[in-house]
Amino acid sequence: MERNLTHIALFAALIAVLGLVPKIDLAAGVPITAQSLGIMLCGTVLGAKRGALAVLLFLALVAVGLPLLAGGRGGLGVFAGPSVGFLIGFPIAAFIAGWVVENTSLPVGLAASAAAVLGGIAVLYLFGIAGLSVMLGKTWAEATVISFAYLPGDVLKAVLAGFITQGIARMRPGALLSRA
Amino acid sequence: MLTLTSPVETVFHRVAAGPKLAALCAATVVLFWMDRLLPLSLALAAALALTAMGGGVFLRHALRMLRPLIPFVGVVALWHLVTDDVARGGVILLRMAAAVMLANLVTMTTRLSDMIDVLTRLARPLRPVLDPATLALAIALTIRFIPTLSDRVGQIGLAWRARSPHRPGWRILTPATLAALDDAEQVAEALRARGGAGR
Amino acid sequence: MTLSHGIHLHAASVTLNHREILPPLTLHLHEQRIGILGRNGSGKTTLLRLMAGLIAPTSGTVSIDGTDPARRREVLPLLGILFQNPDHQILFPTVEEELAFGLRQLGQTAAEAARKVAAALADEGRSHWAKVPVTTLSQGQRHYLCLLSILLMNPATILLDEPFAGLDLPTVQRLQRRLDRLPQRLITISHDPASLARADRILWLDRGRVHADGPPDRVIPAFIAAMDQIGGQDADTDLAG
Amino acid sequence: MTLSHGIHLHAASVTLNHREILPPLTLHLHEQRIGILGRNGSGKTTLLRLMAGLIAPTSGTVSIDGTDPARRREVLPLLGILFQNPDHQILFPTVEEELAFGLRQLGQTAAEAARKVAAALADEGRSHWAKVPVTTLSQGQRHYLCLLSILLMNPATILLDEPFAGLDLPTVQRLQRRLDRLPQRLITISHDPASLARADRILWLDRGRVHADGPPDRVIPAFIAAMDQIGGQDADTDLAG
Ligand SMILES: Nc1ncnc2c1ncn2[C@@H]1O[C@H](COP(=O)(O)OP(=O)(O)OP(=O)(O)O)[C@@H](O)[C@H]1O
Ligand SMILES: Nc1ncnc2c1ncn2[C@@H]1O[C@H](COP(=O)(O)OP(=O)(O)OP(=O)(O)O)[C@@H](O)[C@H]1O
Ligand SMILES: O=C(O)CCCC[C@@H]1SC[C@@H]2NC(=O)N[C@@H]21
Ligand SMILES: [Mg+2]
Ligand SMILES: [Mg+2]
Repeated sequence: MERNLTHIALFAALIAVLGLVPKIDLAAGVPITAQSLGIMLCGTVLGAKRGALAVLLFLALVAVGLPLLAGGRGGLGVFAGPSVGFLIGFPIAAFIAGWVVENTSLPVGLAASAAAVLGGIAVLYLFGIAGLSVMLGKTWAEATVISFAYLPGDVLKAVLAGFITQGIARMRPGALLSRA
Repeated sequence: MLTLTSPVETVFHRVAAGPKLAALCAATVVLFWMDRLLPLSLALAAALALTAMGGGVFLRHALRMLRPLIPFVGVVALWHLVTDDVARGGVILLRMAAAVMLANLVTMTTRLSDMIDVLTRLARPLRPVLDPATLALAIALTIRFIPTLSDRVGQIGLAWRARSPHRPGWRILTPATLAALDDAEQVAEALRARGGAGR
Repeated sequence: MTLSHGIHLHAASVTLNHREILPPLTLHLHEQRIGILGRNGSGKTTLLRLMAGLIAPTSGTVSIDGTDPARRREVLPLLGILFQNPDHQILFPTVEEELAFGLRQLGQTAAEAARKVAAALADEGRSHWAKVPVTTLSQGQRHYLCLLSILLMNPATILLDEPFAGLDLPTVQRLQRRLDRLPQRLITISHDPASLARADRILWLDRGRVHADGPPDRVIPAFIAAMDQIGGQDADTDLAG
Repeated sequence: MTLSHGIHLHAASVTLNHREILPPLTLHLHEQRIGILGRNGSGKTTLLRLMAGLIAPTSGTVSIDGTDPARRREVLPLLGILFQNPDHQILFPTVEEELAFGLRQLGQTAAEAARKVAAALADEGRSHWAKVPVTTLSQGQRHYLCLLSILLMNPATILLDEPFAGLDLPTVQRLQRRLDRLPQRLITISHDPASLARADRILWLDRGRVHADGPPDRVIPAFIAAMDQIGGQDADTDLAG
């Protein structure tokens, strides 16, 4: 009980700390940010349920007005902006990534990278593209083209999520809750 | 902890958080239902007027919070100029500006603790799965540990730079994630020492 | 003094990750001031966590004043713990929230807790601390806040894990005076014998076993002699575990 | 000894988050064994980070053996740092990876680094450590690993931040002997005057200023007297910053 709670809280804090990494602003109004790597790690390290809850907690803190999104943004306004699709997709992405790590027998690093691609890219983009299409008044096809701008960065992040998760498995095997 | 609540006192600071949030929801729904330039212009004007009631400093602060949208304005404007559908571009921009402005107005005029109260009250129907007291505790813990974790990551960065001429880059993230995991274990123990979470 | 009084360990052992950290221990701790001495890794913190009910004995039983310490809510009025590192112990963003939490855990209402916190801070001449973010407190001040939050819960026994580590001399002296005045039973862990000189009883732990158990004037000199002797040899290269 | 020899601070100050932690300091440190004493929060660690080039001076200049310490590549052979807490500086999962890192950063090939690491471990009688996960090492052993990883890089000056805090007596004695034998210049931070008794020069830092600067037999007694006096008073309740 307490362990679940503190892992969720500390990983919500970790996403916030990743927000201190400088973001790259793109014209569509959705930045390239290190926080999406945090979303992947929540899933691959904490597992599906705890990972998704950590992300939800982070979003709740953003919504109540803490400036925790990259660039010190926050408040209810960001949920009325172009990012909203991605934000809604965040907890689901973490859940899927966690589920994949939990339910495959691949080596941890590989499993985590694959999980990050599936959850943190495939599923997340589904929501993100839907959000862009609604908020920008674009067709799905057009919104998909826009979201390609994030793909190289996110593929890199998925690879990193694999390395980091594997590093944790090596340094502290018992701490990797997604494989505990 | 830094919050986005404005230190400039406005009339809206005195309105309870619940009604403010309800009004915001209603306004947002209406905005997304409107699709013509004139009413949306009026809506944006109204949002501006409401914000301006807070005075010059407050208004400037509110406008600064819209700055991340500027590149977005550029691209939408350009796109719709090219596709020769200026009206459609205007609708999108006006709608988003008004919605974001109103949402920020609520954020800027509501204290963090009141927001958290609303959140835990909204979570009350979820009681069987999520105890509101646990939610409040989780929020407090996260706020408490953001600066602490951030310091830890800073320290790991220093340890790297002390032995390397290169910037650490992503490689700092493994020890940083470990720090979060280790802290989580110890905080869990401290929490149990004082009676644990829930019930 | 009844049989249930104090902390009882009956053949209590602890194995973590397939490693026996504490072999079966039988102890009855009932003195007012108890010290636990030992080298790094000798199992002091593990023993404290065992006594506090934070880890379950792998075999045997533990009781504190007749209660199983794993029953966290029941044991709260009986036992408070001061961890070594205040950074892990402070759970809330501001001083008053941190202090109020323990009282709420004891079942008091928010209003009651707020009143007591305000009164306690006023007693200490620190009313201006109430709204202060805990991260702006100095190391010594954070230590102090942890102690205050435990004292406010008024437990009968307090376990302290290296309460003086990392603190400067004046802070140690003040904290020591403060602790000396407490009416509670104190069980203090330390690897520094000097800080335990005034205990009623000292346990010297070595690789999880009680190597010596008695009054400070008997245990401490033996401990220092042994440490000097080990320190004189070259470093032990064997790995822990 | 040339003018560039040693660590020079010229009116170097540090302001962090709008707070002046170190007012302008002018110092020339060139002795073999230098100690820095001071209370918690007096700015010892900040001074160490400034000298090491890990934070830039807000005003003034810092140089080490004639080099700006911000030029990381040039300063690596000149300066090594042992941080207070080994848990904040071990970056890799196994002992050999941790040790090889610094050598790779100095530009050596993987094969070269591996050879040197193996040789160093053999020298220390610790070849069996190579593949060991660092987490299974005890606190004292992790401290030792951190020291080893710096010695392997063979810097001319080593900065040590509270190298003995939290370590037990025998470990302190062994570490102290090991440090005493080093040919390097050592600058040791401590809030415990006893551990600095054999330094050539002691700086006593108080609220960021050098309160006293001289040989230990002059500075240490004054420091202890002042600490006892402060410790005798009741706790200061004023908040930092
Ligand atoms: N979860 C764990 N799994 C395996 N071994 C552990 C675990 N926790 C502690 N240990 C080991 O148990 C031994 C005793 O640890 P403990 O923390 O109780 O020592 P200590 O006496 O408090 O030392 P110190 O003075 O360094 O705080 C150590 O060798 C430690 O490595
Ligand atoms: N990033 C920062 N921002 C603001 N203040 C800081 C920062 N880092 C340190 N300080 C403050 O600077 C002062 C000196 O800190 P420093 O860590 O140098 O002290 P110290 O002498 O090493 O203390 P200790 O003995 O507790 O390690 C403290 O009051 C600390 O709170
Ligand atoms: O507004 C924000 O700060 C967060 C928006 C989400 C950014 C998305 S996450 C997936 C994609 N990859 C990125 O780097 N950015 C977008
Ligand atoms: Mg311990
Ligand atoms: Mg320090």
